[in-house]
Amino acid sequence: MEILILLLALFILSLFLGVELITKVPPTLHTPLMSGTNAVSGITLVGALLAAGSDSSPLLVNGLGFVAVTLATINVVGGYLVTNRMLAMFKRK
Amino acid sequence: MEILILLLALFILSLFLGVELITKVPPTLHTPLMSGTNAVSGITLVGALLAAGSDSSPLLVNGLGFVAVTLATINVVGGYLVTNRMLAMFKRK
Amino acid sequence: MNPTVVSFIYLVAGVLFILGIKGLTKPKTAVRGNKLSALGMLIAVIVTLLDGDVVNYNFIIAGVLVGSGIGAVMALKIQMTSMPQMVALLNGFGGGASLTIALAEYFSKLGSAPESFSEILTPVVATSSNFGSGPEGTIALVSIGLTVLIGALTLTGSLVAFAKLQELMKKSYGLPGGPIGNGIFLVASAVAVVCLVLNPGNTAAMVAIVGLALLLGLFLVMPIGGADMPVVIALLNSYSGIAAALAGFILGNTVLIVAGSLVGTSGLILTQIMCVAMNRSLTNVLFGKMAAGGEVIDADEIYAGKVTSAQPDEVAMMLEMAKRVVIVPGYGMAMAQAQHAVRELADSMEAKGVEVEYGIHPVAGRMPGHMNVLLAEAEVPYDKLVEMERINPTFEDTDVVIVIGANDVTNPMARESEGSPIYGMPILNVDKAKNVVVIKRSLSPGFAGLPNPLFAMDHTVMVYGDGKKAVVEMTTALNQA
Amino acid sequence: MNPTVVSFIYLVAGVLFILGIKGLTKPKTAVRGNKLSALGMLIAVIVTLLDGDVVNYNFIIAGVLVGSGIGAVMALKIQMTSMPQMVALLNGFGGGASLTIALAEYFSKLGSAPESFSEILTPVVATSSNFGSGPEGTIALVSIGLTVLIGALTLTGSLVAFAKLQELMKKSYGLPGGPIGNGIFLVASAVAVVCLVLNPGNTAAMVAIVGLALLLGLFLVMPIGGADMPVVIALLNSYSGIAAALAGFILGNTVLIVAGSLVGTSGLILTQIMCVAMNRSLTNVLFGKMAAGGEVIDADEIYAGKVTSAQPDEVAMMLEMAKRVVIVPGYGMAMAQAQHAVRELADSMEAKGVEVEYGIHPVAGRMPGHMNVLLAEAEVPYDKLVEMERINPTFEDTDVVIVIGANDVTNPMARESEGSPIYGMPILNVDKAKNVVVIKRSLSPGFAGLPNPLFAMDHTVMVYGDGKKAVVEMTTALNQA
Ligand SMILES: NC(=O)c1ccc[n+]([C@@H]2O[C@H](COP(=O)([O-])OP(=O)(O)OC[C@H]3O[C@@H](n4cnc5c(N)ncnc54)[C@H](OP(=O)(O)O)[C@@H]3O)[C@@H](O)[C@H]2O)c1
Ligand SMILES: NC(=O)c1ccc[n+]([C@@H]2O[C@H](COP(=O)([O-])OP(=O)(O)OC[C@H]3O[C@@H](n4cnc5c(N)ncnc54)[C@H](OP(=O)(O)O)[C@@H]3O)[C@@H](O)[C@H]2O)c1
Repeated sequence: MEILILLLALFILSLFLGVELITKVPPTLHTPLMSGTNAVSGITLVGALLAAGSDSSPLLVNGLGFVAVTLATINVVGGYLVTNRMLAMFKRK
Repeated sequence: MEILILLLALFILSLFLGVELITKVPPTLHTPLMSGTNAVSGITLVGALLAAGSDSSPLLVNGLGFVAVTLATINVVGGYLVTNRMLAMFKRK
Repeated sequence: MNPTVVSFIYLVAGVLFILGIKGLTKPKTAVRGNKLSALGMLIAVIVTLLDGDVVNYNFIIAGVLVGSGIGAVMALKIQMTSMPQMVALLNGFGGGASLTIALAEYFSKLGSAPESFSEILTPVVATSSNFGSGPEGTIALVSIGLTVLIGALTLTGSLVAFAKLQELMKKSYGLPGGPIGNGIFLVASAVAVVCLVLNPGNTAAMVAIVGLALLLGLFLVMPIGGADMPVVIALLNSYSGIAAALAGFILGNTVLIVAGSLVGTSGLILTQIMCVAMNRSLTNVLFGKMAAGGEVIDADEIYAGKVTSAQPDEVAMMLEMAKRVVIVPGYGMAMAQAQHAVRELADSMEAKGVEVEYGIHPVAGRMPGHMNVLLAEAEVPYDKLVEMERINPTFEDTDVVIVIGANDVTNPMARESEGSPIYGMPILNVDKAKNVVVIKRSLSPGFAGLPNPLFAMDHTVMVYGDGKKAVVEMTTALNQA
Repeated sequence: MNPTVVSFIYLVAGVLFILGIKGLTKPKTAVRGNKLSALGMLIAVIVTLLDGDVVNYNFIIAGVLVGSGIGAVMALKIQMTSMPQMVALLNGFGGGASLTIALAEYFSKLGSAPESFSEILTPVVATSSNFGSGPEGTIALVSIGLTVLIGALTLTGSLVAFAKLQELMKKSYGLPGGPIGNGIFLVASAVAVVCLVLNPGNTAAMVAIVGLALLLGLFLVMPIGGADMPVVIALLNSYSGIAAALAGFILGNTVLIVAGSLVGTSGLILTQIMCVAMNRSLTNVLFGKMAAGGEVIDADEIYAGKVTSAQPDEVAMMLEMAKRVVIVPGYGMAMAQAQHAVRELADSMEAKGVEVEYGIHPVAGRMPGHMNVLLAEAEVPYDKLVEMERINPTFEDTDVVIVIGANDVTNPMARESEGSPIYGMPILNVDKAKNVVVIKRSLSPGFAGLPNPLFAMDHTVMVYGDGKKAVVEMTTALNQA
């Protein structure tokens, strides 16, 4: 339970930090922000890897894991690349 | 060790949050910020209470605890009151 | 690997995500920020692969290869004008990933996975202790159920959003009963989650959750108008972030908590920014149609006999005389892919000594910052893109405003006519300028479906035609002058 | 109480501290923020008292009563002009508290506390296992040693800062050898910490740490000039924050970590802001005297025959004709307690239709925001206090600047004369105004010890005298005109 409180503390602090940081992002960068955070949410890939790579489990689990890895990878790779493409276009005079 | 990592995570996030918040404080409020954070640092009062109120321990410990409680309370009470006095003066036209 | 080291590396990945978002707070540091964030992802993935729990690399290698290929092709081929669709699609894939991960987790913990469809519906003997000891097992089950629900809903909801933005689906369909019908669906899926938690071996309940949530995603998003899709996407993205953070709680994984919270707050804040910029509540966006408006506004009455139109070369003469011109782009510029043409027109004007700026409304186009990305693609420097609050006071000193494919965001009814459905929405006050040129194909309304009195004003001229074509003609005329 | 509940309540206290600092980011929400922060403190204290480890309330009640009394009297009696001293003193008490807590912790874990002084120096048999099992014992010992060191150093350092600001101590004393002498002291105390860790029962080592650190605090701060005290205080405050956060690590206490980190970053950021505003590095503030300057600047040469002086009533005539006046206050306004008089002068001018603003340099006075607090006390609304970056471009359109008790922050040498010790420090460009009135008692220099060419300029007049008296006379003359 001690650990649960610490995780809760971490969660709350991350939310506060998120609010402070995101409200500082200028409107110009709102589209890259959307695609960028989309890529970050692909962190579920970590869970997908564990599912796809687990040992003895039935084929169904590995199959679902394969689908999960594929989808999460699209999310991550596509998200970061397209964000990078957009951001590279922003130039000061 | 797991717990130590979590505490470290909490520490790092608090530092990030601190930087974001403090840099947003306008120069007008820098003096109250100094006295206010001074009061917050009186949170060591928590430790002082444990030292002064511990049971069997020798008188020296309780005596040190008494001094600690006194000093920390001055810090806390003085800090919050003076900050409040200052802040109450700030008015918009 | 030593679990402390693993946890520590996950924490490093979390810090990299924070630095990534911090980088996005300034255009100068944004590219580096995005790279730091990607590095965080890479580190998290590598550490997971090395962590010992992963033994079977076949499926992983296959999935990563297929996924990277698809992702890279999508990211590099997509046109900047289609960015909203791209984000919708990626968001859908994210939802699909959450859904399948939670399903895999469920069946792997259950121990006996079904081999055929009829077997799926046969209950298995299992208790919550399969999922963890004591209350943790129950918590894990609840989180699996909720993740499946949110994931499935995000998957179909985002796909509908994609279809609407891509104009594959133009009409709106909803459940009979509207919000009530949706409510019944939601309650039904919640009941299925409860069944699953009470009887973890009841695979049929799991199938029911998946089915209900997939349908719910469809029905929730289908009635919502195309231009409101960004709100839906931001909201779904925020849900997926919160879901990831919850998963972090279960696994005691710091990086999931940090990354999930950042995504969650980002989605919520963007949603709120959009709602404020439209002066509508979130409930109104999701469940209401736009307010019906006191009286029906008759477009003919507003426009009849009062609209002046002009040819591009006439406009070019106006532009030549101007000292200061503001360009106000909208959704139509994206539709016409006119951003490069617009930049060239601005270049020509500047070559003639005209001062040119761009006035950007926060919800112009089909996602926040949409216009900024398009104009950045056309190499317009970002310090020329001026936000609404800062450009509005300058319209009085502006000789010509060129409105290209924008409509609702310039509609003076939002400021003046109290009964109007968009009343109170902050707009670009282009009507305060000395002359207004509006480029669009017809007098047809924008997303809000309202006539725009701006078009009928004395100092406004309409240039009918496709946005790109009209702008190119203006540039040619201006260069010859 | 259930330990989970206790941890949870500590977390709530931490959140209240965060909300408190968040409140301080806007003048409007600042009072509420401070109250939330105080509420957090109250909650943390109550929960500690109820937590079961506390059984002996006598010492606590005595300490809280005495401490509250002293704290309240100090807070309510102190004059706003003496705020820097007050902060220094409070900071010293904070350091003293850390010191005594760590000592109490040490002797209580040691088991056998000494009864007389000679006994204190007699080693006791003890190992690090008294302080925790395995590596945790060592970590706890290191942290006790460091807390004692930082606490003692903060105590004496802050007291010296107090004495300097209160002008009880005017001269500077340092260790022979300067930084090297201090370095030797620091190394010696570090060695004592190591001895303590290696042989926890060696109470003499603990006494050595205390003594060395107390002396180090004295010697570190005594050579530093009075006006640099705010930097020292901010830095010491930041150390005490970091020390609290470290203690949080040992105790696994979230509120200590959160509160400590907030205080730590606040101190560091304020330090950095001050250093940037003075264009000096932190090392220069702490160890250097101000740069010696290429050539010695001869004050007589600058001032000889070029300084014009005027009487308050002559200035009043100038003010009556002015359209726009900017008031630039400095340390001298605090010394003269002239803030109310200044507000009345501004009121009189405004009654005659003059536009009045205040130009506030980030390091005017003796702590960041010092001038803002004083003028707020005199009920000047805070939107009239304009920061350096925003007021500087307006001086060209300003008819009269009244400089009251400010000196270094207006010195044009900082902008123009490359050899000068303050070259590069951003200043208020008051010399760009049409007329400058400087109120001070003499031509003597400010903190930096430099002559100010501003005083010798053609469009500058000096009004010699105490700040308050001169301003009151101006107001009287203006009201009679
Ligand atoms: N951006 C966001 O994040 C966001 C979020 C939620 C809601 N919305 C909503 O989306 C709307 C955005 O406003 P807006 O002013 O940008 O767009 P709009 O009001 O939807 O108007 C777009 C205009 O572009 C014209 N157009 C279409 N294709 C064109 C072409 N090829 N060439 C020239 N013109 C063309 C259309 O007129 P013709 O058919 O006559 O050519 C139409 O009137 C607002 O109602 C806003 O509330 C935006
Ligand atoms: N605020 C901070 O946070 C901070 C931090 C670090 C360092 N500092 C340093 O502190 C200095 C602050 O600059 P400053 O311009 O405010 O002050 P200053 O340069 O120290 O000058 C103050 C002036 O006030 C005059 N004065 C003193 N008592 C007076 C009275 N009763 N009536 C009228 N005038 C009186 C003095 O001249 P007479 O003796 O001729 O009257 C003196 O020249 C800078 O050097 C800055 O770098 C400030």
